[in-house]
Amino acid sequence: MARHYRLLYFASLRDRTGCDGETFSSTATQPRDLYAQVAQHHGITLAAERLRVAINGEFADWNHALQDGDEVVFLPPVSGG
Amino acid sequence: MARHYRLLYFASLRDRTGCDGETFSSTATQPRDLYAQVAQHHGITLAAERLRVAINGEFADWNHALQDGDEVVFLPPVSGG
Amino acid sequence: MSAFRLSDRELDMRALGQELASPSAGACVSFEGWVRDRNEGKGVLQLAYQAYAPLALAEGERIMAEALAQFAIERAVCVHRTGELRIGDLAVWVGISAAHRDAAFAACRYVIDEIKRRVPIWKNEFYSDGASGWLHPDGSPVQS
Amino acid sequence: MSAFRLSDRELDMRALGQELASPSAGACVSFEGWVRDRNEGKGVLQLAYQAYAPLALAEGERIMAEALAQFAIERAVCVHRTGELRIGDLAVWVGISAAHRDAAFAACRYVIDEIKRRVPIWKNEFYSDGASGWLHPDGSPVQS
Repeated sequence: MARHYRLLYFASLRDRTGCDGETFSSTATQPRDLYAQVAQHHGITLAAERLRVAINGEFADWNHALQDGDEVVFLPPVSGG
Repeated sequence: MARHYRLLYFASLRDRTGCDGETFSSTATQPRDLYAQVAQHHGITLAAERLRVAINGEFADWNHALQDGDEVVFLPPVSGG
Repeated sequence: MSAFRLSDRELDMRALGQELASPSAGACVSFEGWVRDRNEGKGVLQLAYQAYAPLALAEGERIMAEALAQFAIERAVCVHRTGELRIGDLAVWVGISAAHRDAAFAACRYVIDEIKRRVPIWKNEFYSDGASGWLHPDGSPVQS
Repeated sequence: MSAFRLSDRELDMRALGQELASPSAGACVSFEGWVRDRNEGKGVLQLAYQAYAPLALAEGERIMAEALAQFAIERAVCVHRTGELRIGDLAVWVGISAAHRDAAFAACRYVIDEIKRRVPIWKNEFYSDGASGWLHPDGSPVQS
């Protein structure tokens, strides 16, 4: 059964998707599978190995068990400072 | 024949001698001998090895050949910063 | 006030510096990151920073706590700009006060290095040739 | 203006900071030496700096030239106070701007270390027990 995840996009992923955030329906239960679907949907070529993932405002593992309604953010390599 | 050197005192040497500077008559021709005389005259116990010497505003060797009228400064260990 | 903050307005270094004051501190080391007019050989006109604010604040605060735990320092403050900046603008400020300078230098370096490595903030440079691009930490462009 | 200066008045950090500005500089590291309220376990009320000015200026300027030659930096400024200072007063300020932070940190550290080691400036601390004393670079008292 599909779940609904809240996705936020930053930097190059925001440019690519054309949006700050969206609700994404998916059968994925881990960030790894969710990213594969999101990347395919939006034509993102950035490999997951280049990204980190955050769930509900904290860094998380790619095989973390997602819950319906989670806020999931795929973080491009940072460049602050 | 005695020469006249212009001596300036700083920090602990100024406290010990009780003056900022003085003209000192001496037969010494090198800072090493001059310091021995000055130390004896003023009761300074600080060893020459703890000091540096400056002549006419530049660091110099203890065996530099002094000229009549030179400004000679015996520099206690510095503590700026 | 939190030790790590984000700001969408010009930073007031005088006010920030006063947060570091301590009668037992003898050394203060500060780092300022300014917007440069070039990067990797390309002319830069301006840039913009985006932050994932909740996580940036949490991770930034962790870094400050690490610095306070690892080094003999008294106060530590870091503020990072967001939004659009021009050449010469202050993008990030780190200030550390300590009894002695060894710890102040080491902690200041630690904070800026970790901020650049771990905090979810992204820099978009706008070049004089009309292009723009998001950057990796090493200054090279991100291809998404 | 000379890169190394002595001042018998309160330092204006804002004006000093502006001397470091450069459109190609991305990093600025500054060191502030403040008067602490204690040293070697003794309470300090105030202190005074004496300098042998002609040699201090010449040696300070040599140190700044060494920093500019040895590190990839853009601007370097150092000002040291003379006269009487109170707790919390700024005694010495070093500011370095550079394209990148490695050089700025290294040069700032080099300058303050060499200033403290080589420049003929002496600190006299006045203690809360009524004593006072001239200090060695390691903070221990000088016996003359």
